[in-house]
Amino acid sequence: MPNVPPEPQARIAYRDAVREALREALEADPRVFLMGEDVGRYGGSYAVSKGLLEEFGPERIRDTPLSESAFVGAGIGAALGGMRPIVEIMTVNFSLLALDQIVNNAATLSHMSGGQLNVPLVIRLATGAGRQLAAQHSHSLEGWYAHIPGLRIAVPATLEDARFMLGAALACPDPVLLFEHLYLYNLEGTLLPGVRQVDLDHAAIRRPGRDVTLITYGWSLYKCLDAAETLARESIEAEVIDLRTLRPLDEATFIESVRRTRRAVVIDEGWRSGSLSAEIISRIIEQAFYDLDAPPARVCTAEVPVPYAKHLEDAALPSAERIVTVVRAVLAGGGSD
Amino acid sequence: MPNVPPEPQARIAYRDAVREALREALEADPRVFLMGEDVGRYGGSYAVSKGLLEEFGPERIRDTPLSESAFVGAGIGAALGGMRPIVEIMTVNFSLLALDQIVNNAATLSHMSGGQLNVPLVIRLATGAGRQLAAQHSHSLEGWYAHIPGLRIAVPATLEDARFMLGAALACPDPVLLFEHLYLYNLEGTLLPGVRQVDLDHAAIRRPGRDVTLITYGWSLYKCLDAAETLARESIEAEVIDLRTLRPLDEATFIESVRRTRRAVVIDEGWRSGSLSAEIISRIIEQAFYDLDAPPARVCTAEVPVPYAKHLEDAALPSAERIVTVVRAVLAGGGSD
Amino acid sequence: MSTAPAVPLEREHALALMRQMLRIRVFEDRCYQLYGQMKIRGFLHLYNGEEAVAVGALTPLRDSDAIVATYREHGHAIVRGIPMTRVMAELYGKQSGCSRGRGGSMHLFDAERRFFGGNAIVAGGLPIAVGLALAAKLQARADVTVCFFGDGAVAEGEFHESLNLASLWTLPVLFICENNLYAMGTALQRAQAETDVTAKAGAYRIEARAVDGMDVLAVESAVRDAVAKMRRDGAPALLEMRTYRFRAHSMFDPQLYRDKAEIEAWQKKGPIVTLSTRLRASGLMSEDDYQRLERDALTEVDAAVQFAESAPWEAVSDLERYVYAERTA
Amino acid sequence: MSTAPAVPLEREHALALMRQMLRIRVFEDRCYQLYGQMKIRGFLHLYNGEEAVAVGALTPLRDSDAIVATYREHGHAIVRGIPMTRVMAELYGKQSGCSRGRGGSMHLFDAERRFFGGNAIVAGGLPIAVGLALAAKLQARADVTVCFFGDGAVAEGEFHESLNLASLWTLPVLFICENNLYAMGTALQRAQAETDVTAKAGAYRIEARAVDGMDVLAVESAVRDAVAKMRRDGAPALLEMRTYRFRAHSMFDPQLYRDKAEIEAWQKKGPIVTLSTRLRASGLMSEDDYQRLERDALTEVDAAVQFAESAPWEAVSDLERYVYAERTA
Ligand SMILES: Cc1ncc(C[n+]2csc(CCOP(=O)(O)OP(=O)(O)O)c2C)c(N)n1
Ligand SMILES: Cc1ncc(C[n+]2csc(CCOP(=O)(O)OP(=O)(O)O)c2C)c(N)n1
Ligand SMILES: [Mg+2]
Ligand SMILES: [Mg+2]
Repeated sequence: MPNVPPEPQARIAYRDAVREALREALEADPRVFLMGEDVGRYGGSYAVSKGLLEEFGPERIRDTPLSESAFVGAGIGAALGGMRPIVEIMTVNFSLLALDQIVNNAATLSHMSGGQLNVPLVIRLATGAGRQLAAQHSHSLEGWYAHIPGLRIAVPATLEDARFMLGAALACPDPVLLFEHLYLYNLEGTLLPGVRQVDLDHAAIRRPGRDVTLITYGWSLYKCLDAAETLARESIEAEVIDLRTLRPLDEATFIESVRRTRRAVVIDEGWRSGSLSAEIISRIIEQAFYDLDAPPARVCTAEVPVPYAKHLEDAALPSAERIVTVVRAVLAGGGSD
Repeated sequence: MPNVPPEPQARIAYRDAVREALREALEADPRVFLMGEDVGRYGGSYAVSKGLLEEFGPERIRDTPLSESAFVGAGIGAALGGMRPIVEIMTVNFSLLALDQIVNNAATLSHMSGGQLNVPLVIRLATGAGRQLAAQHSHSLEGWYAHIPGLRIAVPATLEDARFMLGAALACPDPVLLFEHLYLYNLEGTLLPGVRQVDLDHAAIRRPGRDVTLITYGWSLYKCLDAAETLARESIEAEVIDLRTLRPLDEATFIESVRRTRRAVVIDEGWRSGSLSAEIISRIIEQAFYDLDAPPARVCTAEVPVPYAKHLEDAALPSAERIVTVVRAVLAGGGSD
Repeated sequence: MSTAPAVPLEREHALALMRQMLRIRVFEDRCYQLYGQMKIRGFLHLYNGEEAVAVGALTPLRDSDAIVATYREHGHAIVRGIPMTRVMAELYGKQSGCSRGRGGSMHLFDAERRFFGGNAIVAGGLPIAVGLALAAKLQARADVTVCFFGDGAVAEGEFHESLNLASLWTLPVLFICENNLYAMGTALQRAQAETDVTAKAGAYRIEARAVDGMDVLAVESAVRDAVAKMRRDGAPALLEMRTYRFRAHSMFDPQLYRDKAEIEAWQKKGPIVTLSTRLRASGLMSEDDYQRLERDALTEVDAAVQFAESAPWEAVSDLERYVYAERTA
Repeated sequence: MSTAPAVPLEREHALALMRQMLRIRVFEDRCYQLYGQMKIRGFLHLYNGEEAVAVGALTPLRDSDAIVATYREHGHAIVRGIPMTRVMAELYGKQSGCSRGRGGSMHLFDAERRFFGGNAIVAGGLPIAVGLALAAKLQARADVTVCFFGDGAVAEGEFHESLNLASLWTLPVLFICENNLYAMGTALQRAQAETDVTAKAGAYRIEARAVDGMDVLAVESAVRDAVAKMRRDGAPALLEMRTYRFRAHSMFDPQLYRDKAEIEAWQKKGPIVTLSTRLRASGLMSEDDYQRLERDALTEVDAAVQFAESAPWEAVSDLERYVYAERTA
C-alpha cells in the first residue's frame, strides 16, 4: 500500500501482545480455546488473559482445577479430537506435575502411531527467575524440555514474537511449548510495523557484530544487548543471536555467525551443567571447530536452587556484567566464568 | 589377612549383586527400608528384590500402590524423619510422575532451608532401551536428571558398582538417584576380590589407552569396550572412562585423560540434543581446548521416541560399530556421526 | 453387582458376541506361542479371561465414539475392527502393522477407527479420554469416549484428577475399570484402603456400578445403558468390571503372588465357558456353531500370522520419520 | 459442621489462644505494609481471617509432632514457636532468617521444631507428611504429623495418592484442609464436582469432619480429639476447616472473582472478633486484657522488624552452600 502513511504504533506491553495473540486466535478459529488455572475469573495470574472470559465466555476460556496432569492430558485429548487447545500452565515449575503427559504422550503419539496421529497442542508457560520467588518458583526449564524429541520449544523474547508466535504455534500440527519469561510481561515498546507473522524455524540476529557471537534467548536477550552496548564502548562489536526456538535448533544461523566472528559465548538462564548452552557449544564444536579463535564460553545460572534474597538471586543469574567479563576473557583467548 | 588364600569368587549376575547390596543394607541399618511397586510379593519387576520380603518382612519391604508421586514424596518425608529409605521406581519412565517431588522437594529442601534439612533418600530406577519396550518404556533420562542441582546421579555399570554403590548412596546425606540399566541385570561375572566399597566421587578408567578417550557410563560402557577391542586390532588404543556419577561430574579424570590422548568421543544413550554428552564436550572445550588435536565427537541415541521394531531400535541406539566409525573419523580430524 | 439382563437374546447377536470372544482368545493364545518363538518381543500382556469386557463394552458403540485403552489392548483393538492382520503385523514390528511397527503390543493405534491406543503408562490414558470427550462436547457431537484402565490405575493421581474434571465439566466419558484384582503382583487390597472401586466415584458425583465382567451380556447391557444415558445427559459414568486374568501379568511373571487354586476357580467362571453353557442350554448355539466359530477364529489368526510373516520391514532410513508431522509444501 | 465444645474454658488458656491469633494478625498486617515499602518481596500470602485454624490446630500438639504447611504459613510458623524475629528476618531475606534468607515467605523451616515448611507447590507437602508419619511409625513413636493444605490442593492427584497411602498403611497423619472457598480466583464449586471435602475421605476409609474454622475453640477441640485418637490407633484423619481469607490471594490479586459484600459478611464472623465477643460475654477477658495482648503483639512485631532490619545479609560467596550437605572430614 504505497502512499498510505504507516499508522502510528501505540505502545504495548509484552503481556498485552500475548493477550492480543490469544484474542486473534480465538476470533479466527472456533477450534481454539484456552484452558488453565485462573485464566478466566482471575484474569490470568500474570493478567495475560484478563478480559477474555467476558469476551469469549466460559466454554472457550476455561478455568481448571489444580490438576496439571489432567488438564494437560485433556489438552492432548482435545487436540486429538480435532480442537486447537491452548493450555496455560501457570508457570513451568508446576509443569513437572504434567511431565508424564507431555513427555510420554504429547511427544510420542505421532511417532508411536506411525504418523497416524498429530497433537496440535500449544502449551504456554511462564518461566524464569528474577522476581525473588525462590527455589520452587524460579525454574528455567525450557532448555531442559528441548531435550525431548517430538516437542517444539519456542521462546518469544520480543514484542513481535509475543504477538505472533502463538499464531505460528497454532498453525503447527505438533505440540509446541511457548515459554514466556515472567520478567518480560512488563516489557513495553511498539510493534515493528509491517510484521504480521513470524515463524518457528529461524533464529534472529538482533544486533549484528563482527568480533564475537552472543547466543541466547528469552530474558537473557536483553542482558546480552546491554552487554553489547558496554562492549561497543570498548570497540568490541558483539553479534547477538536470539535463538527463538530451542527445539528444533536453527543451527545454521549461529554456526554461520560464529564462522564469521570466530568466537562465541552462550548465555542461558538454565543451570550450567546440562544446560542448553552445552548443546550449542557442542554444535559449534562439531561444525566450526577449525574456524574458532578461542573456545566458546557460557554464562549460565549458578548451580543452586534459586534463592529468595535479592543479592543471592542476582548473583545466581546471568547478568550483563558477567557477560561482559566473559566476552573479554574469550577475546583474550580464555574461557567461561 | 596374609596367608589366607582368597575365596574362590562365585559367578554372580548384576541383578544378584544389587540384591546383595540391598540385603546388606537392610541387615546393617534398621533405618533402611525398601519401598516401591511390586518389590515384595512379586519379587521386583526385574527380580532384583526377590526373597527380601520373606527375609525382612512387609514393614521393611513395602509394596506400594501405583502412586509414584506419593511414595517418592513419602520417601522424602521418611528421610526427613530419620529413616534411610530406598525407593524403587520401577523404571525411569514412570519417574516422570514423581518429578515434582524429586525436583521441587528432594533437590531443594537442603538449600531452601538454609542447610537445616537433609534428604538422605536413595531412589533406584531401571533405565534404558534395548529390549524392544517402545517409546514409553525406553527412556534414558539419567543425563537429563543430572541437570538438577541438589541431586546426585550415579550409574552402576559394573558388578562391583552394582554391589557397592548402594552402600555409598545410603551413607550420603543427599538424595541419590541410582540408575540401573535394564540390559545389565543379566550381566554375569565374578566380583573383583578385595573390593568392599566404592565411592560416588570418581570416574574410573576401565581400559587405558593413548590415542583417544571414550567417555561413557552404563550399558554403553560395554559397547565402548567392544569398540576399543575392534580399534585395538587397527592399533588404535582407546582409553575408556566410565563416568560412574553424572552429577557431580568427576571432570578431573576425563580432562586429564583427554589432555593425554588429545581426542575424545562421548557415548551416551540419551537423545543427542541436550544430552549429557553435550555437557562433557563443553567441559572439555572449556578446559582443554588448546590440548585437542580434533573436535570431540559424540555417539548418542537418535532423536526419536524409541521404536518397538528391533531393527529400528538398534538403529536408534549407540552401537560398537557407530563408535568405531566415529573414532576413526575423529582420528582423521573429523567429527560426530 | 449387576448381572445379565432379562431381555431375550437373539441367536445372531449371541453368536456375534461369542465369535468376538473367541477371536480374542485364539489370538492371545497364538501370541503366547509366538512369544516363545521370539516372533513377538518386548512386553506382552495377554487378555485371556477378560474377553467379555472388551467385547461387551465395544459392541454397543458407534464408529464415531472414541476409545482409549491400556497396554493390555489386543482384544479391544480387534473388536473395534482393526484387522487382525495389522494387529499381528504390529506385534511382529512390521511396516504393515497398525502403528507401522513402531508401537508394538502396547501401542496399537487406528486413527480412522478412533482407537487412540494403547498406553503403557498406567492411568496415562484417562486425561486423554477427558480431552477427547471435551472435544466432542465443544463440537456438539453426541459421541462418547470409552476409557479402559486397570484396578491398579485407581491409585494414580490421574484417576482422581480425570474423574473430577470429567464430572465438573459434564463430559461424556465412560470410565471402565477392568478390575482383575491384581496390578502385576499387587492385590487390590494391598493397593487400596477402600477396595470397592465404585465407592470412589461418589467423591466426584459420578454414577458407578459394578458389573460381572465374566458375563459378556451383563457387560454389554451395562454399557449400553450407560452410553444411552450419556448421549442424553453428557455426564460421565464409571463401570467396574469384575474380572480376572488367566495368564501371567506379562511374559516375565512367575506369579508368586497368587495360587493355582484361585486361578482355577476363576477359570471355571470364564467368560467363554459361561456364555457357551448358557447358549447351549437355551438352544441358541449348537456344538457345531461353536466349532465353526473357533475354526473361523483359528483361520483368521493363521492368516494374520501369515500376513505378518510376509509383511515388509520399515526401512531404517525412515527411522526419524513421524517424530514431527510431515509438512506438505 | 462441628462447633465449639461445651467444656468450661479457663481464662489463661482462652487468653493464650487470643494472644496467638493477635500475634498472627498483627504480624500479617505489618507484612502487608512492609511489602508496600518493598522490604519484603517475592510472593506474599497473608493469613488474615484464618488465624483460628493455625492456632487451634497447633496448640494441642507435642514438640515431637511434625508439621507440614503451605506457602501461607507465617501463622503456623509463629504459633509453632519459631521466633518472630527469625520469621521476619526470613521475609527480609536476611542471614538470620529461619531459612538463612534462601526461602522467603513461602519457605519457612525449623528442623528443631519439626516444622518442615513452607511448600510452594500446591499439594506438594502431602506426600512428605505421609513419609514423616511413616518414619514415626517405623520408629514406634507416638508422634503425629499435621499436614495443612488448601481447598485448591484437593483437586491435585497427590491429595488422592497421599490419602490412600496414609490409610492403607495406617499412618498417623492429620490432614487439615484450610477451606477458604477459593484457590486464587477459583471458587471451590468451579474446581470440584463434589464440594464437600469431607465426602472425599470415605473413598480412602478415612474419618473426616468439617469444623467451623472461624472458631478457634472448635478447631482446637476437633484437633485435640483427632490427635488423641490418632495416638491410640495410628490411623489418619481429615478435618475440613471452613474458613475465609480476608485479604487478596497474594499481593498481585485484584480480586475480580469475589465481591466486597461477601468479604464483609465473613469479616463479621472473623476468628478474633468471634472469640473476643465470647470471652467478653463470659467475663473471661476484659477490654484491658485485649488491649494488652494487642500491645504485646505490636511490640513483638516491632522488635521483629528491628531485628530483621539490622540483621546481616548472607555473604554472596556462600551462594552455593547447602545445595549438598557439607561433609565433615
Ligand atoms: C505409571 C506406571 N507405573 C508403573 C508401571 C508398570 N506397570 C505396568 S502394568 C502394571 C500393573 C497395572 O495393573 P492394572 O492397572 O490393574 O492393570 P492390569 O495389568 O491388571 O490389566 C504396572 C505396575 C506403568 N506401566 N506405569
Ligand atoms: C502445583 C501448583 N499449581 C499452581 C500453583 C499456583 N498457585 C499458588 S497458590 C494457588 C491457589 C491454591 O489455593 P488453595 O489450595 O485453596 O490455598 P489458599 O491459597 O486458598 O490458601 C495456586 C493456583 C502452585 N503453587 N502449585
Ligand atoms: Mg489389574
Ligand atoms: Mg483456598
